[in-house]
Amino acid sequence: MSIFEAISANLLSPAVLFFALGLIAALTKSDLKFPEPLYVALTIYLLVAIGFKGGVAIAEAGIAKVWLPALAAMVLGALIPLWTYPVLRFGGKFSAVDAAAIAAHYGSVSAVTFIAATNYLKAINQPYENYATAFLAVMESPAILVGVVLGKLGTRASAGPDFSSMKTAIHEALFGRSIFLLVGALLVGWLCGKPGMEKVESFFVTPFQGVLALFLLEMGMVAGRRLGDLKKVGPFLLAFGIVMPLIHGAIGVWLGKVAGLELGGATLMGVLAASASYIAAPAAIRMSLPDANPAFYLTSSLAVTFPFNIALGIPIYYEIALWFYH
Amino acid sequence: MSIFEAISANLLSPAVLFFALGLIAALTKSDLKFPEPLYVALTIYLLVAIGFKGGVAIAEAGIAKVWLPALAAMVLGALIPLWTYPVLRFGGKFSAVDAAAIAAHYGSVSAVTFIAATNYLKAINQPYENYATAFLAVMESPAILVGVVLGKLGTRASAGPDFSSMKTAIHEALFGRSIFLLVGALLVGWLCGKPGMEKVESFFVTPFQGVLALFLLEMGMVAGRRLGDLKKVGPFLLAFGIVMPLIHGAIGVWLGKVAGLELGGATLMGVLAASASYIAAPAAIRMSLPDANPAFYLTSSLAVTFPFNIALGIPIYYEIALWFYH
Amino acid sequence: MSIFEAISANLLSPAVLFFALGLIAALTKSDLKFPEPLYVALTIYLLVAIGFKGGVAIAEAGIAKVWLPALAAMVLGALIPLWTYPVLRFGGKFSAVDAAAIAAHYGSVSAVTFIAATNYLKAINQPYENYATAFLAVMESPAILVGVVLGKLGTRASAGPDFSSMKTAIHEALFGRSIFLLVGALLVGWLCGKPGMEKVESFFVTPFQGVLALFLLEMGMVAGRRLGDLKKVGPFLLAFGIVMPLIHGAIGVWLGKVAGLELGGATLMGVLAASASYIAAPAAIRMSLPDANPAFYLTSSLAVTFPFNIALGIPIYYEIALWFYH
Amino acid sequence: MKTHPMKLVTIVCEAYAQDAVTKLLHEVGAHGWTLFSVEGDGSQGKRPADIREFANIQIEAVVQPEVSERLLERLAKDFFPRYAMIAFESDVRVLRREKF
Amino acid sequence: MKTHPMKLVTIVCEAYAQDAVTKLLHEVGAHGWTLFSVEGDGSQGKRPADIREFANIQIEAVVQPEVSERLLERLAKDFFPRYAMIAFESDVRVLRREKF
Amino acid sequence: MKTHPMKLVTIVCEAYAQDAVTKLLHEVGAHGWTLFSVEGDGSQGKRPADIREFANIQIEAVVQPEVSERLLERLAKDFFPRYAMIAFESDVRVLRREKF
Ligand SMILES: Nc1ncnc2c1ncn2[C@@H]1O[C@H](COP(=O)(O)O)[C@@H](O)[C@H]1O
Ligand SMILES: Nc1ncnc2c1ncn2[C@@H]1O[C@H](COP(=O)(O)O)[C@@H](O)[C@H]1O
Ligand SMILES: Nc1ncnc2c1ncn2[C@@H]1O[C@H](COP(=O)(O)O)[C@@H](O)[C@H]1O
Ligand code: NA
Ligand code: NA
Ligand code: NA
Repeated sequence: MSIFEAISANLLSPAVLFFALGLIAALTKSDLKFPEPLYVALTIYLLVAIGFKGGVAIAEAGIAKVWLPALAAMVLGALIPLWTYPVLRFGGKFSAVDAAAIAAHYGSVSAVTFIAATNYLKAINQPYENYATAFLAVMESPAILVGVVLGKLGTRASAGPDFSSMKTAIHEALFGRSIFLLVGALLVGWLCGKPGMEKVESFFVTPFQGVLALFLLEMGMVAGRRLGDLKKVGPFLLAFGIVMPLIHGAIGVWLGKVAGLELGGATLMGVLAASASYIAAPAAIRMSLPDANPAFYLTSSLAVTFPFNIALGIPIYYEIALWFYH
Repeated sequence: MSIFEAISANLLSPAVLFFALGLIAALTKSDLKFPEPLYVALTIYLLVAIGFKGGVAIAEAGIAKVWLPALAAMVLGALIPLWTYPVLRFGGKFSAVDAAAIAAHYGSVSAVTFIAATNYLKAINQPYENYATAFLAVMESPAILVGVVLGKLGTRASAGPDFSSMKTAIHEALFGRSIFLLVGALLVGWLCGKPGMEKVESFFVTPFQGVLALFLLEMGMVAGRRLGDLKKVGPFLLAFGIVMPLIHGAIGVWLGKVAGLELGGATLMGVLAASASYIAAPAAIRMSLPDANPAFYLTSSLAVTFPFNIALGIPIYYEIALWFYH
Repeated sequence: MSIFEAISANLLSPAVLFFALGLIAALTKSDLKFPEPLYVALTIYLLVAIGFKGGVAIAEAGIAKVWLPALAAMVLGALIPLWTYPVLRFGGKFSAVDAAAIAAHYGSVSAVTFIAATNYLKAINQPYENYATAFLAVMESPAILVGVVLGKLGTRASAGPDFSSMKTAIHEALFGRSIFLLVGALLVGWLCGKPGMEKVESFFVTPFQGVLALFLLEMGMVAGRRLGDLKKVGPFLLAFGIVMPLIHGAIGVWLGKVAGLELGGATLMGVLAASASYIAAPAAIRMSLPDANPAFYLTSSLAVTFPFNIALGIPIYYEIALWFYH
Repeated sequence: MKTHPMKLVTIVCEAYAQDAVTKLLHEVGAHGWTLFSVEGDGSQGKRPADIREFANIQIEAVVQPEVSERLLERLAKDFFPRYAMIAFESDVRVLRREKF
Repeated sequence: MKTHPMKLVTIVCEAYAQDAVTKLLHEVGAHGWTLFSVEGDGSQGKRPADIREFANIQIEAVVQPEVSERLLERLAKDFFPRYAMIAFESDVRVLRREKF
Repeated sequence: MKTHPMKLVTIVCEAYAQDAVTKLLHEVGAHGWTLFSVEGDGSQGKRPADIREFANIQIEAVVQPEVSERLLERLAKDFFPRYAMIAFESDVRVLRREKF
């Protein structure tokens, strides 16, 4: 399957088409709006479902298989900010705190992008390690912590008032709602394994793809409402939001292979490395680095990188994986 | 099956019984209340599901089969206000703007009534053209636009302030949330066809009837809370809200037959013609004809015509269709 | 199966593990929060689903089988406050109105505890009478009414302003949202029976256990947020909240057997007797006995008895039933 | 343009007091009210509105001075002792006196 | 610390008037607004916010006195006759005059 | 009936500032607060509350005059430079002085 077939296969999936529909809704100023509680409910469902499924998969596969690639994913997440920071600071001329904030977002991950990728693999009948969710779970926090430290170092400690303490950052990075749900559901799934899965499968697994499609309709609107901010972020960040994911995607795939994953798992590792957080990181950063400008990190991760990955990135990372594995 | 059997079969379906339960909740002043976000979520689900399903059906049947009856439906929707307007204006002594507003509602359609009708047909094992959703999609807007024009002509242009412009009306009629969701999901379904359906079927199709039952419980409460306004609308509008649907239902069935539909499809065309909008039209009318009194158009469509169609109308239109086809 | 196996089997079910996860979320002050509309939506779903299922079961089994144990359940619910009141009044030194309020809660029932119990029985493949939901439905109100009367007698009538009338109590006890939904859905299910069930099964039955797991995650947070109030209620109420359920559980099981139920049904009758209301009773009591202190009745039923029953009580009552039946 | 002085009475209380409070507003002669679902913290502890039992509402009513007087009196007598609640009064100006 | 007197204009109206009202706020020179989803009761009956058709919003804007003047005039002329709505003005003090 | 003058401080800010603001309220000596989930528009752009990142809250606290003073000072110093936010003060009258 050529890269073009791969991409068009992705573009014609319900998930991506609903995402596009959401973009159109925002651009045509339709009064269609998902109430925030619905957005939260869908997020909770997706995170719990993917976490639980991953936990069961770990119970099935055994931790022995999982720990090495999981560790690799974690380290990669922690390292990414270390090179993105200077790129932003000196290449993009961003202030220390803004560079650190953006770096944290690109080191962390987007659960929805990951989920969309698993859907894509399912659609093209490409098997993958179900326990890959574990990588998602461990990759979310490290980059946030590294980013906050970079930001604090970059700004005179005195600058920040007591409420934006490192403690806040650590608490958010470990107990923030998305991380907590994901890790928690993963542990629950791990503990109850297959028998537990049989009980809840018809709620957490069967309707999953449909729920994702509905959620991406909303995400399309959310991203679409921010397209206007693109001019605020400037050409550098636009380029950064597309080029960096491609680089990180390749690194992720390569690392996945080195860590002994199959084609599917390596693709997902690439997707994780390439994705930028827009739930966990913004919350943690806003609370612990309030001097960073959200217009930069939110717009780039939400209005540039997220749509790019959903539409084009995922099949591209898969092609990269194919190239690595054949 | 006699008309009485048909009606009682309908009255004993979960959907209608839950609707009745909702009415009782409102009349007994139970503190049961669906939070608005839940109402919105259920609406979104139903519109997306029915739209998507219809789109897939079009992809299956081919546009060649669909375009003629769809066009007929569209024209019928646009024409209905032209005769309901004088009836209301001179028969009911309504002001020009009120007559126009009510006419718009009865020319437009109620998606939930349509959905309840498809459920009814399924329950009595009466096959129908799945692409009938296309008629629902194209019938929603035309009448609204015609109604707004009638209203504007009826009132001195100067009367309305700049915010209630024709532009507002057109935008609402084309991008209002219910129309946008329905048409959008229809296009998405059309584009991905059967393979797409397989992915999301267990969310958008399997639980559909149950969700409808829950939604009708809420609609019963919503309608029940407005029964008190019936005295405001007067006997003429009460009669209008029941007689007009019967006439339009017959016309719709006949037109469906002429347009080459089978028994099931013609029944649905009749239901669409008979139904009155209570989502798309009220929003568009309130914004573009703010001088029209909502107590008239909302009460008649929501508290008279909607319950009548759900409980009695649907089986009656089916009987009319049987009569036309045998 | 020993009591310890029974308990650990329960503790490792997804439902209970998610409940524990919710407790942890509250204790670690995670910013995870279910929006109230989601909580309401889940409650509505669970009550309608369990009610509808029970109604269909009654239609299947025939009222002849159901009325006697249902009557027994009703009487038991009405009697429980009569002995819990003096225990609280003289043993616990509570004011008349507080004693009456708490008594009402322990005479009434917790639908979620009942649902969790049915799940537990399903998990250990213990059959039970599906129409047991009827007992849940009839046990909710009587104790509330008895409790309110006790409270009014205990306090000088003049003390309460007109807004806290007996009328309010009766209306709340009969039309309060949880009772109304449960009884209403039960009647709907009863009326449409098996054919109706086939239509909505894939929404109200298939995903049920998964929804319960998600709901218990929320309930864990809700209970966890109140653990801090435990010091307010004092050691007596703590003990009361655990010992009373055990006594009531045993009585309930015994009564179930006397009333001719099988092992499963008797267990559920025990669970109902042991459970304390935290939806219907608090609403009715707060409105009709505003002088009663919610810190007492809410904390004990929500933060003591509910978690105890979910984690340990259910398997214990089952063991008691085994003991009675063998 | 000509405005008329009125009193805005703001009541924050637990959700279960809603019917009692709106009934009272009607009794003392308020012609309308606006209700907000809110969260809060006060002497009786946090009310995070996670479940209805711990939900708060804020009710605002624009009323004639004498109505405000009666309203506050009744609140102090019947409600303050029983409910988690605060109430306060402030001065506002409206356009259509007859409406209030 | 130095505060500056401003006017707080509060508008309660049906949800469908939102675009028209915010458009008006912009025209008369308000630099921002805050919107609440509310329920209400008034001369045109209860608005329980069960469906959007019966939902209310409250919009608050802190503005310069002359802006408040213009705003109330326009509301009285174009909006009061058409919508279920009330509006009132009160005095507030802000820190950053330039912001409003 | 006897009322006592108090200050009502109203703060509108992005949702992520909630913990910091309530912490501050506690520090400066407020005895309670009420929180609203709101949408808004201002110099930093629309906040449609579609996702938490773009959600607003309004926090109201009835406080003693000197508390209001301290509160506004701290807001101006630590919060205004960092958050999308406004704050203003107005005069209200309460019944139970001791409560605030
Ligand atoms: N000083 C205050 N300022 C604003 N709101 C308050 C204040 N004190 C209490 N409240 C509100 O009133 C509710 C009940 O107050 P309390 O009875 O003190 O717990 C609280 O949950 C808050 O929403
Ligand atoms: N006296 C009042 N005090 C507070 N809010 C009011 C008052 N009168 C009306 N409202 C609000 O304004 C809305 C429209 O008022 P009306 O046009 O009188 O129905 C009502 O639904 C209430 O939310
Ligand atoms: N003039 C105003 N009147 C009322 N609310 C305002 C005003 N200006 C700003 N706000 C609110 O404060 C939030 C932050 O304001 P800003 O920092 O100007 O974007 C906005 O989203 C609005 O909710
Ligand atoms: Na990443
Ligand atoms: Na029609
Ligand atoms: Na009980």
